[in-house]
Amino acid sequence: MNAKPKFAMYWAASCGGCEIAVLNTHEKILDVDANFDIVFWPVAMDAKYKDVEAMEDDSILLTLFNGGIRNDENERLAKLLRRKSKILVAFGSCACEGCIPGLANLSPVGDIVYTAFNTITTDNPNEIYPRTTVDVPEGELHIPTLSKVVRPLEQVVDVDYFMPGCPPESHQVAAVIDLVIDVIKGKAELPPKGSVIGVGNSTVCDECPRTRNVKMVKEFKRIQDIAPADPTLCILEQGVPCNGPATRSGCNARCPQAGAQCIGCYGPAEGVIDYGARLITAFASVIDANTPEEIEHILDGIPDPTGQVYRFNLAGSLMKATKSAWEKA
Amino acid sequence: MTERIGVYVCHCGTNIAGTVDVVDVANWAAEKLKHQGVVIAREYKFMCSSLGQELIEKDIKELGLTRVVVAACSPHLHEKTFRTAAKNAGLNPYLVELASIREQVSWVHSDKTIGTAKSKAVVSGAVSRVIENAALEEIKVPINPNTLVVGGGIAGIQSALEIANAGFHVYLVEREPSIGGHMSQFDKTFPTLDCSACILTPRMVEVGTHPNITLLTWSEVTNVAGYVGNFHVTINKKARFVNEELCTGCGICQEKCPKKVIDDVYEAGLGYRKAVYTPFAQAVPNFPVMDKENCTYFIKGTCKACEKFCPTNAIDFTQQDQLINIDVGNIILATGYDLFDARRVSSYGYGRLPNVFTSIEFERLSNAAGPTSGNIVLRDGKTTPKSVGIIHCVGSRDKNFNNYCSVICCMQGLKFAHLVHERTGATVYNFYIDMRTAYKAYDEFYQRVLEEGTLFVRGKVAEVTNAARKESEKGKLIIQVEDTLAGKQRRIPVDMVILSSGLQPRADSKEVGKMFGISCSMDGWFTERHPKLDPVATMTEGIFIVGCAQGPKDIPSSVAQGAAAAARVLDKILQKEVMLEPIKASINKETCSGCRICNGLCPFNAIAYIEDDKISDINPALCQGCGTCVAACPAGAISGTGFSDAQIMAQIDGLLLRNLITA
Amino acid sequence: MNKYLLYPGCSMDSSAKAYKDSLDAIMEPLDLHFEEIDDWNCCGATEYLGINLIPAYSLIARNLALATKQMNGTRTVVAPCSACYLNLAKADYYMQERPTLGAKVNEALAAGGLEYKAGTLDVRHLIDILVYDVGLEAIRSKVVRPLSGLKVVPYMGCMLPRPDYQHRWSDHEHPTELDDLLRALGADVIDYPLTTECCGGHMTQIGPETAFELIRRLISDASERGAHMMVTVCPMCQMNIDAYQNETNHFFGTNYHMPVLFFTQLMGLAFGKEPGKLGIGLELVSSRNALANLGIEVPVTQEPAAPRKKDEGLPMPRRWTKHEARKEAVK
Amino acid sequence: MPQMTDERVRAGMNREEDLSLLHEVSMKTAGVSHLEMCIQCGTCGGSCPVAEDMDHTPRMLFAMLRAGIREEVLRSNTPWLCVSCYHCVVRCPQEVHIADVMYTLKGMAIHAKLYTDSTAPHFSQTFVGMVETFGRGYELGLATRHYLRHFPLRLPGMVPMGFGMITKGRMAIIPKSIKHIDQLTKILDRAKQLELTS
Amino acid sequence: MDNDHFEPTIIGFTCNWCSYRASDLAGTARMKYAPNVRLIRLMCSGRLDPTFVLRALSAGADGVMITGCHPGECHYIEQNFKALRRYLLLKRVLSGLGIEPERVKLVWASAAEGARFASETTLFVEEVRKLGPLNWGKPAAGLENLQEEISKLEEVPA
Repeated sequence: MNAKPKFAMYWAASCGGCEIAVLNTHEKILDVDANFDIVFWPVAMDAKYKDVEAMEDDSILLTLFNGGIRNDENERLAKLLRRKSKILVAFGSCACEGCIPGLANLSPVGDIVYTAFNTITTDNPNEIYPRTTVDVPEGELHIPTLSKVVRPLEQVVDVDYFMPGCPPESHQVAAVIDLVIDVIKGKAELPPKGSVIGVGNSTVCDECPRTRNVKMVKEFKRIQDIAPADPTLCILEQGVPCNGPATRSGCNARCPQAGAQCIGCYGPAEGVIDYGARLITAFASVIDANTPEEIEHILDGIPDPTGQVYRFNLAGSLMKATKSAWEKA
Repeated sequence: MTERIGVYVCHCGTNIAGTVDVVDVANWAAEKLKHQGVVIAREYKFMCSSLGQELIEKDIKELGLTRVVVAACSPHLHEKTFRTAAKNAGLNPYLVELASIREQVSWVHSDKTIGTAKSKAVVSGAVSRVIENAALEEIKVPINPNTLVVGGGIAGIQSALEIANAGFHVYLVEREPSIGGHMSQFDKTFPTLDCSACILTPRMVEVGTHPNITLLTWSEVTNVAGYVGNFHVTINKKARFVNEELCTGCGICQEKCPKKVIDDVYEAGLGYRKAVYTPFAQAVPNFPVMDKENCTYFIKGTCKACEKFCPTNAIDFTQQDQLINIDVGNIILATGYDLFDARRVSSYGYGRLPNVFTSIEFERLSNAAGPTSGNIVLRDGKTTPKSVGIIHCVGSRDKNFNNYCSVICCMQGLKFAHLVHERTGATVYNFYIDMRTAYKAYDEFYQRVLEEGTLFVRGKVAEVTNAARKESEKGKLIIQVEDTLAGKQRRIPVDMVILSSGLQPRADSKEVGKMFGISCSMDGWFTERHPKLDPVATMTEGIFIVGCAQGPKDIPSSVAQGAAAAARVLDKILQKEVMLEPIKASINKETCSGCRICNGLCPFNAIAYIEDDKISDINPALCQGCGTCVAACPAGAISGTGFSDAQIMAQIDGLLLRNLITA
Repeated sequence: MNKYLLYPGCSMDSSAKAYKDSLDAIMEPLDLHFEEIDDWNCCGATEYLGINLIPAYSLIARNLALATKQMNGTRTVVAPCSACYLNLAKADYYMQERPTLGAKVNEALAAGGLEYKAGTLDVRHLIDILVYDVGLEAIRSKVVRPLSGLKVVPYMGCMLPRPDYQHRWSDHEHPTELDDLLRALGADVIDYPLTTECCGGHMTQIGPETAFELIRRLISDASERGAHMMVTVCPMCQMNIDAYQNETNHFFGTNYHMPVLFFTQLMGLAFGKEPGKLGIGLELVSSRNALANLGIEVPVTQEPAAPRKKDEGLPMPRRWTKHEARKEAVK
Repeated sequence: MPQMTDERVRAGMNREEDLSLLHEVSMKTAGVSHLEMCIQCGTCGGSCPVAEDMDHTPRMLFAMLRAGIREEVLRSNTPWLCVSCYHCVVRCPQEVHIADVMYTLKGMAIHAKLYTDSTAPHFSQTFVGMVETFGRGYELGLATRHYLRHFPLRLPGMVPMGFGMITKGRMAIIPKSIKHIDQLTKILDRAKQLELTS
Repeated sequence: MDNDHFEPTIIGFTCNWCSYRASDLAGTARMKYAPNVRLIRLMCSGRLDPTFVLRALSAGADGVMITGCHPGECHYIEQNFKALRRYLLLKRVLSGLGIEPERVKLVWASAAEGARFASETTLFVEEVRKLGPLNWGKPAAGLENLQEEISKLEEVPA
């Protein structure tokens, strides 16, 4: 049997939805099996870290790495897989830009641990907190150590390609798989290193079927507070802060099509340095007021501006985390 | 590293070198910024001198420099100088960056250590930035030789005649039925006391008959599109209900019209006109207009007296407003001013006390063609005043109203004093804060009025009242004022008070400014390109401002500006094409999502939405390069030349010295 | 129901008792409800400010701080006295305009466990409420005994329309609110150019000659214009013109008899209330003769504007109105 | 800070110009005084209903403030005659808070004991004392008594007035105190400390 | 750090027409002001991309000063209003990131207001000095000793 190229997929700080998205490619997954030798995919098959360590460097052709870097285990595996892989893809929003787990960067890690083990809904009468090492008769046990902040994969290792989305749309996953298979067969060439793949050229508005006019709004509202919402008119124009104008296309405007505002999971458009800054200026540009008082009043309609503009992107943004997350334990 | 950068640090004599160790800065740049591509760093006594420029030109040629940074004075002073030097040496001028270490460093700091350190940061920022600079070419645009002049007052008339006499076509648009503006309401003009009509009317007639002038009165500009050289203007020619082809201007319709209306415009509310009227006898054009709001036929459906009596059947009740489209290369705005509404100063009693008059009312009173045939009388229409108080600075130099000086009021007040004295022999008081009689022959006029015996009281009038405190005040208007030179409060009873009201921007100046794409000051006057060196041009290429639209001024200044703008327009017409600064925004068609957020941001209407492609596009000729859309595009699809994201990001890093190799 | 917080001020219990009585009498027909600020203190009139700064504003601000505790459903504090109104309004304004003053006043208030955030309350005068909240239409509808035949000069006094940082009045110098209100009651309102001139304020106490001259100017002009009485909105004005009229006559050797009543008293009369319930008779210069004029019918006619004939007068410009002032402010 | 330069001494100016005076008055005034903006137009002096009785018109006083003539300013009766009618304030083209400046000058004059006629300061202080004791002035009743005390010569003319006020129940005999006078005292004490430190 | 000896680094954005000219005027008039501000000239305050501010703050600046023409006096008619809207939203976002909103200041200065430019600059430097260094841009801490952090937590009283 011809040695098939090796394939790996790993799941760091993420929810697992990316794995589902891969499986959700239906029969395409069979192409993966047909064309690749799956060597490491903890969700789908049993494999040990030491098996990976034993592999030769660059022996894995393609690794889809999903999840951000939250602890030292994530970091170790990222570095390991980088060493062993020819092509390392930051797969999904978490690996690309931190995603929802990245919102943890709004708080110091100590606070997060404390909250997790000491809220009213937590039954923890003895005030027990996790510790990274513990001695048991059999010896010393270790659990991974949390890092101060969540980091996208790129901030830890060199990444070849980025595939955003929470999760990446399955049709995009399928297209990428097809591409790689074509490359293996010599029928296509890889895009330049650093490219964002499995996405559109523009932003969500490009794919959004709603009618767009020159927009000015006198107030911002939540989608559930506009009744009835016009299903054919641009959502932002109706006063709902929609992240679509700044969010990379590729999802076929899934949320706006379903009647909800875009929340930005596909991340910034090509060449954008800071996603949040693009949304700040987008929202600010539609405010129909000139006095500070009136502008502030309109801005009150966005109750959590930081969360609004950095929902998926905080860890990958210019500031990366809040001041307290940097400074406090 | 592909760029070869030269850094030139200027001493500016001791202006910079006194507070900045320029040698240290140059050496530092040569060493620490070498990895950025700096191949040479020099300092020189006066970089802007021809020797300094030659130094740079020589290096460009001999060392093959691809970028130049000059650390010297503010770019507003010498950016052009060094760009030209680069151009002479064959380097694209936009690959030169100025780092200001004089206005922004040596002149504002005194510590040499700090000055030197800051200069290094500023140079470092400029070096990082210049790497990202792109070679740019100026944009050439052809000029349509036709010109639009908006406003038919004396300033607009002057502009129109100058251009028309030079052989080019002018469209002159006027909102009122006749040209002439405020000047046509005046009796005499200061300081020479020329009869206003005598000097203005010939000009008006010349406009009316000039082959190169298309005169559109009773018309307003409703839309302006395009850009310098290629403006497309829409004008609404309001229905006159008088056929201009047939009308001979005989005036029978006015005579026969039974409807009298208070004339708020020309007669300033002090006289009457008919519902069909020409505002005054010398009106140009001489065709009357029908005032639809007041015409009995339009109100009740009967009358038609004018139609019955018109000998040429020129009355046409079916006439409609008409939209006219014209193409012009340049536009001159001469939209004039509004008079300050003196009712706002309630302590002066205008509108409450009958014998308080505004300046424009007095102009009509004293005008031989006015409602009293030039007799200066009280509001009862017959009594000649025995004493008259003239109050200066009404609504001007007052934070409660307008904070600026209206320029003309002092001279106007003196002119009134003279006219009252001459026509009535009354005792005349002038109340002033400061007597401002600058310009030729103005102070001489003040001397003349002093000689005539006018009584001057230095003090801003506190109030005008009819509440008498003693017998001698009964039936009079009492002017209460502190005579600041005597240091006493005085109560001066007079028969008539004239308020020398200030000038205000037109009520619609902000909207008009927006339509033409030019800005207004906080007060509402149109903003000139430079207050001293470019007073009639605006920030929008091809749009000029003259007369009181730009700020309060008298007739001589308005005429001078009218002529100045005409010269600027003629210059453009004769050049046949104009070069535009290449600092422009553009949209990447691939990445634009057509979200249309930028569409509402451009006050110059440079951004258009292309329905077919569902994307937006920028017209570079209309773009003024402010960069607002660049900063606003949520997709990052708009980029701007001259001030690109890359340039600014690099400059931030450079200024923060993050571009240094810290070995 | 229109509910407001009330800051009555010291004089309402004593020298301006008639004001209080008549206010009580008209509240019910106009559906007005006033809740007195609990344990309010004197505003300091014009005296406290002349001695110090922080204590003066702290004294005033205590009232504002107390009022914020009673803000259930309203943020409007009504002061019937012009001096109180001005002091309360000015304290609120200056605490915003000069934050350091605001901070110090709050530091002082803190010593008494109080706090006032400038801008929290809306300080308004009684006539402002009547004209702009209740409205002239509503007032007119309650009139059962029109005051036609009664010639009155409306006297606003000085501290009410000035300095007017909140732009509440139609004009600083010649406001028309009181004129309009009296007209709504059917009274024959005389144009009174001195309507916002000063009554002398505390000068009756410290420089009587000066004050008497000011009082004389007011009474003499009202008298010249044929007024039966003056109508005022301020306890201080009423006190000076009423109580010192005799002394003024004495000083100048004149013989004026110019009663001065509160506007609320006339409202009460027009609403059909008994004079005794309105504090009528408490004035030192009796209004009896003046009120005897009530019932005389003088029809009001207005000539329509017509084109000017040969010897006829020139047309007058329209008067500056509050409406136009607002339009100007919007610009 | 008095500034005596050699030039001035040589020029024969022996009055010390206190150039800090304007600033001091401005800082002690409620709100923003805009005092430095005065253009000497005389609107205030023209507007003032009692200008005739004043030593200096307000405008002159501002010129003197600017010239730093401290003592003459504080001795002037002008602030004491100010009736707070605010005519000058609303008419001032430079938005000078004239009436509030007058309050400031009164306070400074009392502090420096530079007033010439004690009637007005005395009246203010009596009034203030009353307010501080009871929390309320019993207002013009008190004022009338003050009047009777300070102008006894006028007493014959005043008898009917005082009598009328009392019989008509318009002059309280016994002052009413507010409930929490202790709280007010604490506030005013603290305010007075703050006044000193500012 | 001792804030008295802390010299803030501030990036200032000026518009070409008003505030940069105001700074020119401050220079021509030799007005002295705090040397901590390093200027970047934009054509208009409307060009101010929030990214620039974020970049400056994350790259070592302790504060950012944004200057433009007075409202109503923009040479591009009304673009400074657009800067104002962005600025107000940006401040809210910064505040959510734990950055004192006072570190970013919008100042209007006309070409004639050299003195205002100078005094506002000095004032702002003092304001930022009071806030202390921002110290952003320290690289992500990487693997820290969680044990140490957790042991600190255990000291938190129940």
